[in-house]
Amino acid sequence: MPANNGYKVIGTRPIRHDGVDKVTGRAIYGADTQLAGLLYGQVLRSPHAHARIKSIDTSKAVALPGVKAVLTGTDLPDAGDQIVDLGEGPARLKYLRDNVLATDKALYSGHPVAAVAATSVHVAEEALDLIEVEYEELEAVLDVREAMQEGAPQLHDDMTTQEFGEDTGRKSNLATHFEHRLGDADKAFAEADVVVEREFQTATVHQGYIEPHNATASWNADGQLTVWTSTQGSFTARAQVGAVLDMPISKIKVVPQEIGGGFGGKIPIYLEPVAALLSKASGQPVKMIMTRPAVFESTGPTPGSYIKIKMGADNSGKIVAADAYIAFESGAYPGGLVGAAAMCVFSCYDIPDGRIDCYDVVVNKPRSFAYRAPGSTQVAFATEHVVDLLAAQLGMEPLEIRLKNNATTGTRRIDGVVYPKMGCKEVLEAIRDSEHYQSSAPAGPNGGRGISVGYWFNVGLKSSCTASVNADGTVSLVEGSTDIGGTRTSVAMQFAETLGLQAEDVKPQVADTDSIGHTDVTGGSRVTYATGWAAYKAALDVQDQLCERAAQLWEVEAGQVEFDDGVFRSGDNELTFKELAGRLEETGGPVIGRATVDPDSGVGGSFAANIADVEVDPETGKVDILRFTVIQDAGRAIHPAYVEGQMQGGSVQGIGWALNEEYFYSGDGHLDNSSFLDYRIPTSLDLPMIETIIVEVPNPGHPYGVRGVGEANIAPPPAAIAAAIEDAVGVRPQELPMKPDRIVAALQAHEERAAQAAGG
Amino acid sequence: MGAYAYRAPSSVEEALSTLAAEAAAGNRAQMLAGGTDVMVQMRSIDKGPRTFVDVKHVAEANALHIGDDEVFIGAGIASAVLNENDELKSILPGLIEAADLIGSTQIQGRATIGGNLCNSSPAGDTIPALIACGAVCEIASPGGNREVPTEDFVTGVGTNVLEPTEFLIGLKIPRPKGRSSDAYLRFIPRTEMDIAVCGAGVALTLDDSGVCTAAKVSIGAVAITALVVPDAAAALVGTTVDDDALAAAADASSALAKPITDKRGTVEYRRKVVGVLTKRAGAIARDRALAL
Amino acid sequence: MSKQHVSTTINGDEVEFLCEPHQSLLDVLRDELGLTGTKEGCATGDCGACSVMIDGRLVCSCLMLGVEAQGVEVTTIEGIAGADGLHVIQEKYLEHAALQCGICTPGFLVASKALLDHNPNPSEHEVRHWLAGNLCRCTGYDKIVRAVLDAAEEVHQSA
Amino acid sequence: MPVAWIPSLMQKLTAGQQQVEVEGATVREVVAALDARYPGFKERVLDGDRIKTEIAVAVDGEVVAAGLRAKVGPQSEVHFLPAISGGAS
Repeated sequence: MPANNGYKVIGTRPIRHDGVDKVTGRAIYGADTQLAGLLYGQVLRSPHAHARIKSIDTSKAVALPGVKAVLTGTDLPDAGDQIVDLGEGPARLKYLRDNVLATDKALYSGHPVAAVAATSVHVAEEALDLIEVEYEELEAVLDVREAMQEGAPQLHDDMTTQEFGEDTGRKSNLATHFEHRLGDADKAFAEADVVVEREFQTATVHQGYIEPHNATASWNADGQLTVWTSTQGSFTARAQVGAVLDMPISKIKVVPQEIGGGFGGKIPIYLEPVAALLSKASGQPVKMIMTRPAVFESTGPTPGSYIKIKMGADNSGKIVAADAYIAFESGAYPGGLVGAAAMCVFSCYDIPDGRIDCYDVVVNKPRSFAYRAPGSTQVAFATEHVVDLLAAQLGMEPLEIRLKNNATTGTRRIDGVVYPKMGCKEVLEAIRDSEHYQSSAPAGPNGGRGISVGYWFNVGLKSSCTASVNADGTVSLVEGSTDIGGTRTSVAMQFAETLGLQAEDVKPQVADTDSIGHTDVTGGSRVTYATGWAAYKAALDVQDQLCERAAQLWEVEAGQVEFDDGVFRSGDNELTFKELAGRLEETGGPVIGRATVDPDSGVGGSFAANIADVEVDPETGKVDILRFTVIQDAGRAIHPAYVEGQMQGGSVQGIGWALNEEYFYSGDGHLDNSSFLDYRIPTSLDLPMIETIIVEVPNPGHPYGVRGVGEANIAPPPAAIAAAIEDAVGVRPQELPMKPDRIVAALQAHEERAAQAAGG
Repeated sequence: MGAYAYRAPSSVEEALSTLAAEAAAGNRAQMLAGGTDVMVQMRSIDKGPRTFVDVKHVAEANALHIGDDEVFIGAGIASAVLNENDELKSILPGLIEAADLIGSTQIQGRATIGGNLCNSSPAGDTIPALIACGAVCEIASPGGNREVPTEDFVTGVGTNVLEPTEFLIGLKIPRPKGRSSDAYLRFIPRTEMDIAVCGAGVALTLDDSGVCTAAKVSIGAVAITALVVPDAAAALVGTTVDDDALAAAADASSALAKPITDKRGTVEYRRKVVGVLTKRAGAIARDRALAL
Repeated sequence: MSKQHVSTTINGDEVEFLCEPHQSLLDVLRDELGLTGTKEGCATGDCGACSVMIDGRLVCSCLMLGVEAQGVEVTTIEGIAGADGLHVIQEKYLEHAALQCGICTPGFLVASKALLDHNPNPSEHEVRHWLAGNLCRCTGYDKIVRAVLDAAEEVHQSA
Repeated sequence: MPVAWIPSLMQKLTAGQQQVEVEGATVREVVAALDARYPGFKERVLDGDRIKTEIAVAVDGEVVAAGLRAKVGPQSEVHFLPAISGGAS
């Protein structure tokens, strides 16, 4: 028996099923979609961060030869203002629609205001230049704290602050305010022996997937719409397109093409309804692909933030109180990410008394969206710093204070939630036991080491699978989860394990919205967990049906057939899965297994931790990552190579966020670095190997113990690197990114303070 | 509205007559070397139609000579070709490392020193290196070839001395003699791919006792064009290029720099770091010369 | 606008096409020739997804005009595998799980092959330096670098 | 008896009470019981016959998809949380 806890397929590393297509260039991504008579669409975007649209004259564009259709925001159907529930959080329909094509106001530089379909991309671009838009420029506000000020330019004339179901009636950019309270924080702070408080800021950052957004739409004469797109969720895309176009979902088919990265940014729709209406207007299919600058200027970055953290501990090192003030930029329209931040801010610690005060604020930037453990990275950067300061004041090691206070089974978070079985302690112990932690910290005057821990709660939601048994004993597995990082294989492996098959015997396929039951987005680290669970249930369904078929062959009752390890048995009768699959024709024909899941218990959160070694060049402020380890609780690693891949990829996104990535706006609100040249994601040369340690604290809520691993890994890196920088050169930035000029400025200020102290 | 066109002349005469004909027809002509800047600009800030005149098929611009007194690098020679030339790397290490800094492996396969110079960006990496090693531009002109020192070539952000009917054939660099060497360093936030936040090129000559007898220092990305820093050179000449001399050179570079604050760095930061780079490049050039 | 006629060799086959003078080689490959394995991530030479080889040299096809392909040999991702199966570098990417979403993978494979053609025995640093122009947002590069080093090892041993 | 946790911003309805023991076998019954004791509660969290889209209900720490129909056990905790947009890999 292999060592994989008795599993034969789970824990192995088969070649992914879609691998050959992807290494030969044959896999079809959204932009590769080809249709006869295809037109090319382009979007005109606002050059202003905040402006009233007074008029749009498209007549010259319409007259240009080769132009087949021109649209503006008023061409979108107006279904009134209502709240639409799209399965991934609610949205106001007006906001959803206005983000697709602005009507009355442009709220960020890059906001779409018109669109064109033409016979070539070049003609479409030329047509954009002929559209005349008259703007009344308005003062823009780009910073979360400025936007909260009394008298700040107001983005939405009718926006009032919502406080947990109550409309306060206060007109403001402050869309939502809420609080969590546990116990008596004031009393606990008063009794604490040590109290530390610090302020933090983090920049707006982008998911930075390499594939630009795209959509191809064909509106048929019978009113049926087909949309081919790179999306994290075909059903969610269908629901959003239906809402914006005010049409029933039955009229829409979304075909999810291969997707070149998402990280949360390809849940919302942008081009899909525009391509659809251009197709309707022109009578031809229309393909639209965003330029890279458009991706940065107008698709979902994740919020910049202002955070204040106060924590208190007693002399034994027990953290007794915590207080967080978290203000997130939601971009042009309200968002929901600060709620997630609240669930993560103190999530690694067992703290009896505390409060969390949260603000969701609109600013003149693109509407922010989820980015891998959304909200968690910002707050981990802040909380982990304050925890390290408590440790320093108490004379404790950073790991020691964490192990003394780690959240565990039964811990009640400040937002009230009580943890089921969780792996925080195990992840921290894995730091302690690692070769990296036990090795000596980097030598030299400018080398340093830091550790940190972070959390993501993961989500469940709905998934569907169907499985057709083939006569040769293989199974065609159809699922609705778009595969961004190898989930076809991690889902197929769970199916194979259940039926005693090999991973290669299962042929997984991602289907369109007409061909599989509703499946929610590839997000929330949910696919291997929930769609894997659906595959497990579909396999059990196949197993039950095959037991009946074997019973028919052997002329016994179905209850007398047992299935174990890929073999059906009853008395002396025995048939392998493959043998029985070959005899389905004799017993009633095809067998199709099916399952849907909607897990609302046992989702199982995941903790991740880092050990980071850095070297700082104090003259230039450059930080080099010398060695980096990521540790994460996977519950059960289905395909360890892809679990490691998530951990490494998330870590490196965290490293980019830590050191260089930011939205850099000019004073008038124009994004100045909307390219991969100046929005600096890490290159291979910026990094060492990313060492991984998979911790497995099985999730009791899943048949195979799976915890999603897609997200928690992005939370700890900025904090670990900040701690390592402090260890190296004695300054610890409180603002992300910790870019070279900021490090040099901090070092100079530090020296000046030291000189003053010496002089005084 | 005009149209796009592409021409690939095979000689200087043909290229000059192509440029003249386009000018006479009222068309805009643009020389194309590696195209790595031209293509990007055509998609963003400079979309209008023009005739591309590809310098890569012009025989004279495709030459690479390493003579006893002079090195000639044709304007069409890709950086990757230079970097694969061990002799060139040994005699002009600073210039070749500057060329090697232009973009990725992919960019290196197309980008040229000549193109980097003609693009005339304040942050062009080869420009301070070319200035430091005394390179001269050989320009094809309707009236015959003319020569312009690289420090006089760039006139502003994206502008230079070339007339619409002229083009750069290549660069002539005096072959370093004796204990002479050079170095170029730039600072970027990442390790690859970025545009220089600031850069410094240093070329110097040492005598037998290790005393600097000649030096030239040029800095980039800290003003609208690359700057020559005479005070930095003066700080090195007559010394053994020791720490004090290097510190003085660094101060001279920082003092002359007139940077701006933008997405790549602040004024204060650039002023400081251009000094740091001057000091470090000077030490590398000194060590290289001492090793000769 | 008059289209220009170009004769070139793509993955060993002689190919002729018509293109606009300002059309990039990337657009020609994808839109005129149906070779959609070469991807566009930025169109400014910053991501490497469109990497191809021109006469054996690695370039970004987004930064080259289609007309410049006259008379050269172009190698795209579609030309890396042979009739007898995958190239060793493709096999190693699969074995090492060196791809996640896969959008950058064609560019990385072309760049990796160009590296091994140029330097069959690269160090980790040389691999990282060579591939710095290929951006990957999913993997953190670790498994890609390991796949390339392993492929080099295998090429080395069989040579 | 199940315990309902009242969000701090709604505690003016409950005179500062954070935890309230209420009868109920479903979220619907819990909300009805709370509204009976604290008039106006229902209006804050319900939109007609559904939980408001900006609010999520968690039973024993897990946000429930079944909304008002979700089962509540005798030892359960019911939390009212701000709804959040999901994360993604």
